Amino acid sequence: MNAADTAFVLISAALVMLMTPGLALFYGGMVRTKNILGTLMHSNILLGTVSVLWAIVGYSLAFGGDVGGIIGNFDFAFLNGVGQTAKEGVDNIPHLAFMIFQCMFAVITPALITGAFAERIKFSGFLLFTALWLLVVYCPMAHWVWGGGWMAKMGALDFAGGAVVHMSSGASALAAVLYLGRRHGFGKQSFIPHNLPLTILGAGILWFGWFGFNAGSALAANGLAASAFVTTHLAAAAAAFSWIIVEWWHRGKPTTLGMASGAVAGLVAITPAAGYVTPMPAILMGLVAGGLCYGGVLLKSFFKYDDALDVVGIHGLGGTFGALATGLFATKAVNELGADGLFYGNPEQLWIQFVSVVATWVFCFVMTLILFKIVDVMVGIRVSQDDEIKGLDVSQHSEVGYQL
Amino acid sequence: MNAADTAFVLISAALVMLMTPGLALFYGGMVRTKNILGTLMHSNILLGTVSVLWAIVGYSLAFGGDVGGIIGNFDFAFLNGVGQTAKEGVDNIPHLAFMIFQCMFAVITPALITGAFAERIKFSGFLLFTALWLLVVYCPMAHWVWGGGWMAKMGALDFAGGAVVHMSSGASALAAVLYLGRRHGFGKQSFIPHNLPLTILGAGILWFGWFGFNAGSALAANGLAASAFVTTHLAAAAAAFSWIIVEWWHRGKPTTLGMASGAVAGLVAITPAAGYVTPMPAILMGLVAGGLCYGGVLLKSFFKYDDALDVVGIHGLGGTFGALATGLFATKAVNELGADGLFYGNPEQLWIQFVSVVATWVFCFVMTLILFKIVDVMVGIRVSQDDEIKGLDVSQHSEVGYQL
Amino acid sequence: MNAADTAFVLISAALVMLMTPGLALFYGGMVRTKNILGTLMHSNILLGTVSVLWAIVGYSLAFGGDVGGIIGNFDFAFLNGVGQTAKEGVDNIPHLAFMIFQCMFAVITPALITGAFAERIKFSGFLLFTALWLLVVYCPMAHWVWGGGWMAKMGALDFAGGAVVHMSSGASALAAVLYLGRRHGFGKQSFIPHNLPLTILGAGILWFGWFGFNAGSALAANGLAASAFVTTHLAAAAAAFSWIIVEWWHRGKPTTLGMASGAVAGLVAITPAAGYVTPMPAILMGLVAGGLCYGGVLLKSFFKYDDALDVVGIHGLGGTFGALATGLFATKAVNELGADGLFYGNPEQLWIQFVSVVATWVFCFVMTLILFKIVDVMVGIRVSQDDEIKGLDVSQHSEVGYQL
Amino acid sequence: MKKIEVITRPYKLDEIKEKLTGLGIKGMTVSEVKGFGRQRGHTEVYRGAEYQVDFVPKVKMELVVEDGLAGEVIKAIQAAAQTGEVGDGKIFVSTIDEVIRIRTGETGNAAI
Amino acid sequence: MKKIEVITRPYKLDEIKEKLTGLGIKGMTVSEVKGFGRQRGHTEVYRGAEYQVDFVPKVKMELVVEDGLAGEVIKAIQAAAQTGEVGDGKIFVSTIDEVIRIRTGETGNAAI
Amino acid sequence: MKKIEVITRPYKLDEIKEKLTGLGIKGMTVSEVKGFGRQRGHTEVYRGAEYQVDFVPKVKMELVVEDGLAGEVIKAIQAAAQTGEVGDGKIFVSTIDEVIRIRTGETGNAAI
Ligand SMILES: Nc1ncnc2c1ncn2[C@@H]1O[C@H](COP(=O)(O)OP(=O)(O)O)[C@@H](O)[C@H]1O
Ligand SMILES: Nc1ncnc2c1ncn2[C@@H]1O[C@H](COP(=O)(O)OP(=O)(O)O)[C@@H](O)[C@H]1O
Ligand SMILES: Nc1ncnc2c1ncn2[C@@H]1O[C@H](COP(=O)(O)OP(=O)(O)O)[C@@H](O)[C@H]1O
Repeated sequence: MNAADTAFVLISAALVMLMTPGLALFYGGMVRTKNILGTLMHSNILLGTVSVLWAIVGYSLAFGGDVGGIIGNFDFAFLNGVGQTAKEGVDNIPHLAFMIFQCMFAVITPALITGAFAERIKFSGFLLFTALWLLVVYCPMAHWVWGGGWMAKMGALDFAGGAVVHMSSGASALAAVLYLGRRHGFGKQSFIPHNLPLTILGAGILWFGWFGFNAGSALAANGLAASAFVTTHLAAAAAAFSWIIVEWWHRGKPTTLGMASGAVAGLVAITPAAGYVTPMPAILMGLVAGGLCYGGVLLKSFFKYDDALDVVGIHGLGGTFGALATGLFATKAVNELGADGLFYGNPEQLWIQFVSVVATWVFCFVMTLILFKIVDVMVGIRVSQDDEIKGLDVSQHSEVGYQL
Repeated sequence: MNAADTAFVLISAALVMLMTPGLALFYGGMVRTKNILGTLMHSNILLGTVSVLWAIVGYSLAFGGDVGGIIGNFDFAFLNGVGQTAKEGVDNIPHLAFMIFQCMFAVITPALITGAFAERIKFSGFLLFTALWLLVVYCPMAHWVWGGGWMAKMGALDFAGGAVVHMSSGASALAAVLYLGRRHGFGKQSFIPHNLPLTILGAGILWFGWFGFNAGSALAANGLAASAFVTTHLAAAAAAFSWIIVEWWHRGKPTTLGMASGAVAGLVAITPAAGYVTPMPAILMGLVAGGLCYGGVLLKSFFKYDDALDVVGIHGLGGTFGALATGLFATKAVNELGADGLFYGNPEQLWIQFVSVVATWVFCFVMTLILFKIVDVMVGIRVSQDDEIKGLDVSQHSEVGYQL
Repeated sequence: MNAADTAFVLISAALVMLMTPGLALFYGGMVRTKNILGTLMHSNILLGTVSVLWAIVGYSLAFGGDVGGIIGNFDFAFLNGVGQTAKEGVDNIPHLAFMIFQCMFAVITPALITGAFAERIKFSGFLLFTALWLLVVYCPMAHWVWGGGWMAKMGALDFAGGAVVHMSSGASALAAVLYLGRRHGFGKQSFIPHNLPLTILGAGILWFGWFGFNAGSALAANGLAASAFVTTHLAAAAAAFSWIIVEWWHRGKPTTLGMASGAVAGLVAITPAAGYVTPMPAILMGLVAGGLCYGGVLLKSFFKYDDALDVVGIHGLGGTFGALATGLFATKAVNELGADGLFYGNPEQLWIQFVSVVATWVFCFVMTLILFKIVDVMVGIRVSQDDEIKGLDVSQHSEVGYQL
Repeated sequence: MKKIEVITRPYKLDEIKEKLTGLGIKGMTVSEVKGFGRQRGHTEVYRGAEYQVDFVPKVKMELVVEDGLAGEVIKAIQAAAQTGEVGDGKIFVSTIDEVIRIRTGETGNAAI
Repeated sequence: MKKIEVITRPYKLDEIKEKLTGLGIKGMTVSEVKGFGRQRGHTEVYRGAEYQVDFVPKVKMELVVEDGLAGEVIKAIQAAAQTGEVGDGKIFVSTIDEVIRIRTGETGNAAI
Repeated sequence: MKKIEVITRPYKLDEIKEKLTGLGIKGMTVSEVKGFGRQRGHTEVYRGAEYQVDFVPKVKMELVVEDGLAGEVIKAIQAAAQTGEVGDGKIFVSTIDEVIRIRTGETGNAAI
């Protein structure tokens, strides 16, 4: 047990926790006034429900003893055996610290999806869906990659959650919007962000918290943490810049929403790679991610699916790109426990990454479709058109955001 | 001296510092537009005045050599003898680190009270009251519990401030609103929050900072800190959830303000217990706290006192519940320096906790009444009705919040 | 290499990173609605552009091998040789950690300047100016003071950036507004802050992040870090208080903007001194800084230059005062690697500080004038009057801030 | 038909509305406005710079009523809105040529 | 000249505007208002305290047109704004004595 | 009595107000509106999606004056508000049947 590593992981966990309220702002600023509270609620309430579920059974499903490479067992249910001493295999920090750090990841992942079905989901259905999703999508995914499941065994590299967090939420987002359909007025009315300063602030908080997310994933205050910190920052920086350059060229103006979106795209892309690549490839990944995800958000106008806040375009695409790029740029010089990528002489890694990408997309997409159907039948998943026009704040929560 | 613990305590102090601006937002969003700045000011200016007072004399009164179990002496006045080396009894971190960590607690405690007398207090009277309150209420309370005073000697458990911070502010809040009377229009006009996104953000920042508050109170980056971190998070999570469930049942809708309020209620309740209980009781405490404090805020409509932002209902009640529950769930298995509670075979602890609850309520309530009277006579404590209708922003500060 | 110090510096770097979004809010709240996004952009995009430039060449220019006391060489270009092991001379943390901590300083310094030319600068010109400014003003300054350049050799004390960060941005701000001219309507229309809660929040975030800035500059989690943390907090506290007292006396009301401005003034003033002075002089410095910078902001009405958000009055003046006061109050009792100031028997230190002040002002002022001229000729530096009336949000970014 | 425009203190809105519904008034339209008049405004100070703000927050209520109701309505409004202090506001009465209810196409008094 | 005031649902604004520009209408002025009428409002709940909000968000469009155009314009507006549900709103028509275009000083129909 | 409604550029408000107080005008009511007219709006772009915004921020000033004052007032407003660029706005004049000062109950010219 190491006090410095414990301090680092606990503070990192606090930083990751803050990402969820940050995400709430990031999303909240982009919806219309009448949905601001509903949108803030979608992210923040998961700090409540997911955390409790995680303690009761989720953590165990993800990190309990491996069952066939697929899922964890119930050894850690109710945090049984999760105490102040170290966990087997992570012997530098208290088991509780590891558990709570992972808890924050489990909270924010379904929160990411909420951007897709914003402005039209029924709150009770939403609660049920996210609870089920945690157990049957997130926990298995986390187990596969970080809990000793089949992806880990296959050698897939995912430092801080390119597959577990971003691709999984992106793929689920796509399924969700296909099931749910478009918002009333989509393509006819203008859906304009109602409070961009909130969004910009949210992006700033996300960036800040992401240091906990990625550097904290080193689980120690060492050179690797420093390296992951640096790649994270530089990828975000590069992507913020490249996004506005691309839109400047495409639409004639660089936008602040573009800057914020680009930063998030860069953070997403570097997440799987953060602890495996050196700084210059991180900048390159950021530059590409900014442009790529800009293209990604344009897809929805083209294919006419209503991914309200671009979860598919940014997290889905960005996460996929990051996972593949990890297969290109990873090097053992950064992280002995990692692997070399294509550019370091190991083409196989790219193939492994590719398999993990496909598996993640298929699994999360299909499972989410099924869950939406189940929830829809059980409690309903979309608000009535009347409630949608009134807005989620009034119709779902009996509140209004602003009385200025 | 231990560098890891020093890092942990300093960062924790920074986190606790951020709680005060966070609290300002939490409160600020709930008042009417015309009082937003006054409300932000009430919390934030205490970072100024209380910190300076603390350095000059407050810290010494709280943590200086014990005088009859009641108060500290002047040994540390002007931070004399408070340096880079360790304090006697807390030998792992610099004395300055301990002092400044405690300073942040001294700042936020009177800030909590400000929610009660929001929208009608005179700024000069407010400044005077909080300065006096720090010296004659907070410093003794801190001394009793953490400075080696009589409550400590009696064996009362208060890990991070159930009595010192939350009950003291709750009891003082009750005295304050009884003295001050209701706002103009109370019960007739609707007092609706003017900017709930600010409140939600504030709650998020509070939650984040509370990790510094509770885990930091371990004063070391060890298993106990991890344990306190976890109980804090889970209690907040459970209470956020239980509050909305209770209001869903009672009023037909789960609200975002309820989610935020519940989270704070859970954080309050776990504060005295954070370093003494295991995770499952923490969840239980959170579940109860959410429902209990929801009931607590309803009391004011019933008894017709105008506790504007529910300091009594949330901090007073939540703190009291937490203190008593500590007497139920505490276990030495978590913290050797603690004690066992009723459910671990030690009914006496519940009695000790009960005594500390009663003493805290009586002491803080009476002292605050006296201070309000003194301040009222000296400089006046309530604004004129005209100024109240204009709002504190214009009448006390010559500013307006928004020019959108 | 020390894990605790690594944890401390990495978290500190994250805190400093957050200051830039915090500064964006602080500034953003003070402009008129039509410029909110442009103002947020000015700070935040520098997280993108400056960070990338820093990694490519800026860090090397500042901290690479000394070339004549003036500038660093290209040894660290593209972060060549900047890895997970320690840097020569800073042997307790990974070189990457040191580099990224410094990166955050490089980002926020030009961001500070943006308050001066707010509401009228052309975005393309702004981007070019800040890029050039980083390379030819900031990197040399950082090298002189922290990279082993002539100021360091002379013995000038600047713990966390009184000269490098605050005076440099203040002096550059003055040059910028003299070159750029006043905003349309200056002195005739009222330029009233459009969203003070944002500004107050921004100030809170700045205060929080400043702990990383100043305490982190100890580059270790030790007694010195604790001391710098304390002096930082107390100076901010004292200045927040003294500013409102002075304006209360001068204009009849204490304002929340004054409280926030005072806090920032105190933080600025203590920055060069944080690791060299004891707490009581820190309080004194804060008290003086609050009053002094209040006077500083009045200068612009007197001399009729349009320093929109008072960069000269607060950062220029506050930084200068802080640098000189360091020459008064510094003591080796706090920091062996420092020096004694006038009040500790070493009048020469005050002279050294004075030289560093003059050199900084002259260098930054002249260079900025030249850069503005160059940029103006190349791409233009000020928007058309029509665009200025429309606001930067619509004219430069095709966005609007609020649709409430 | 008559259009009655009332400009008065925001916090009086609910009281007036209740009085009017008591008289059988079925509809009205309200907006936030800034008033300039005999009532003094306030001073604002930002970083030492003083601004005199002459405008005071007011609400404007517009209601269209049958000719016969106008007198009674005006009296009710005046009674409810009056505080006797400067700034109570004004009532403006003008003539409306035609009213159409969008939902049904009804016109005239039937549409109100 | 006639002033046509329309009070209707916010999300209908664009549709109505398009219809009107189709008729050759060159200008109009729009504001956000709160309407009280037959349409029910909603309930808000803050920390267990219930508030009944009777006001519903509406837009008010004001356009001044030549006398001859008024009938056609009103018809177009009604068609575009109608949903058939309570809350569609009203059209009020009144007489304008004079119009001046500030830019040119033109008056009367030429100024519209 | 006449009601004079002015729709013009927001930043002209203070200038016009000063001119009018110079003429002895004691009161007026101002609101923020969005104008649609010959003046072009602007484009907004959010994540690559372009929106054409036709509405331009304007202020509306309403003032009720004695019949005799109207001409002078209108001239003053036009002079102060004119820039000569498209978008200067309009002045609409209509007739008010009655004015009541809520505070005192005064009516007619005395109430203005
Ligand atoms: N001539 C006017 N035309 C339009 N609105 C007016 C006029 N005079 C007053 N008002 C409105 O009535 C409000 C109250 O007027 P004021 O002169 O302050 O008090 P009182 O109505 O008590 O005399 C003003 O704020 C303004 O909105
Ligand atoms: N008499 C009236 N005077 C002014 N505005 C009215 C009047 N009646 C209705 N309104 C406006 O029209 C809106 C719609 O009226 P409402 O009675 O709800 O539905 P409908 O027009 O379908 O009968 C109201 O919200 C209000 O703004
Ligand atoms: N017919 C009209 N009815 C109501 N408001 C109008 C009308 N025409 C113009 N306006 C208002 O006047 C403003 C200025 O009109 P615009 O045509 O842009 O310029 P100009 O007045 O210089 O010709 C518009 O934004 C609108 O608010």
